[in-house]
Amino acid sequence: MSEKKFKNIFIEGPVTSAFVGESIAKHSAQTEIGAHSIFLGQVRKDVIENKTVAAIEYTTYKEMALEKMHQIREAIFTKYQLTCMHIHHSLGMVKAGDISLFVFASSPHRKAAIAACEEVVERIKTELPVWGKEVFEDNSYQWKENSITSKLSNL
Amino acid sequence: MSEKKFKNIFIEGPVTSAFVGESIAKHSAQTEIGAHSIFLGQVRKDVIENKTVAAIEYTTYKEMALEKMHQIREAIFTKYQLTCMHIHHSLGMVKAGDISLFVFASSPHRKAAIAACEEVVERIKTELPVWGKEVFEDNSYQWKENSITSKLSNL
Amino acid sequence: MQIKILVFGQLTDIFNSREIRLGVPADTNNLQAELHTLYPELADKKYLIAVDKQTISSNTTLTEGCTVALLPPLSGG
Amino acid sequence: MQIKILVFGQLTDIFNSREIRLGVPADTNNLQAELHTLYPELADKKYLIAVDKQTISSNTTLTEGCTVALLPPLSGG
Repeated sequence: MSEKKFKNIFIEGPVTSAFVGESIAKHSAQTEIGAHSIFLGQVRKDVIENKTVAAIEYTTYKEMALEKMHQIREAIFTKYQLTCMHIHHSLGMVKAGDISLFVFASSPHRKAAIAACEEVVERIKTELPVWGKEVFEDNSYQWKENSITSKLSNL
Repeated sequence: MSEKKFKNIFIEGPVTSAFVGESIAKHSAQTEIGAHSIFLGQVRKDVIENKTVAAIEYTTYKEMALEKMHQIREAIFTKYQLTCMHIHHSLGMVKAGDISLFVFASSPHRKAAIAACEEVVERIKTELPVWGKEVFEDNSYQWKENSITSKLSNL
Repeated sequence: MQIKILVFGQLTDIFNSREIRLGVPADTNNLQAELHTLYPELADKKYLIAVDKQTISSNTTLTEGCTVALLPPLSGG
Repeated sequence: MQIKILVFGQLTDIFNSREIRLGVPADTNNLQAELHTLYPELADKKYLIAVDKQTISSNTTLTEGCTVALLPPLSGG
């Protein structure tokens, strides 16, 4: 029952494109970086049984999610030669067309940045205790399920 | 000797972080998109035999590069389910810490966006007739060579 | 002598709450039996159990002060 | 009756130019021989030849109006 504080990855509402631009700009002083790999998850306006998704409302088990994210981060930094990695996930309402996930991996070389970014995205989708409620335009809703959910397990 | 005009990918000078942010913002109306994968190439301040890279000056064989890029784009759209893809490469001087390559692939699903972005970056590095001259702080220079260059061939 | 049970995602629709408290069951098997009696709909749902933020894969002893979480299929990102 | 020869990257240091013109050689083997005589340093360089924007992997006939390009190792991105 450690009370260790892990780095927060959650923000209220969408990730803005301006925030992404500013995050990129901050890296120009880190001149050992040769490659940035960025993943952005955008809320799709899916149509499900004639109802259109207006937004996804995200909730999390924050204490567990931040501890899990910390473990994922440590594993990725051990595996890949990264200069830095930044992760931001939305909580609350994110409208269709807006961004709910921002993963940003930077490395001297492209292969490490690309592979690390991809692996983190996969692990976030399959291991992070976050839930999305798809809210339709008529205010009804359904709970989203990512395709693979069995990987949530003890490390 | 076709006079067909291919889409231009070249810009003079660096890709700015604001430009990347604006490019992302433009996609919020495309609500079938669920995933963006972005690669940014940043000029490293490498130290080579005690000399520090201040900038890379890029030149190209433009007619051939745009035709090649068009072929790569067609192949990628055939192979992956993409909503759109945007590519920007710098020409002229790009200072260390600034961005010289911006690849942006968007798809309903993450796997297509990520794989397409990675493949395009690899093909740009190995097939596009572009040359970088590493200019050191003392104004001397050396010509950069990407590790794999043998893939430049007829399609 | 209670344990805290955190409820997430679609399971909150069954519990009408994000948190309940119960007298400490001996282990997670006992807890599940009790929950399925209290909330029959839960028995049809797919979910994992985490004890103190660690998901479990077999029956686990519970003690006072434990935090149990019920985790339905994930959908982050 | 000339062909245009475009020169790129580090090869521009040898040619001191990005473009030269020569009388039409019969084929790319003849062209290479002529270039290596005119620019001996070129013989030590690694480069590909493109004829009308297509890189070639074997000897290729040249005709008037052809554009030949000499492509040293790439370094874009």
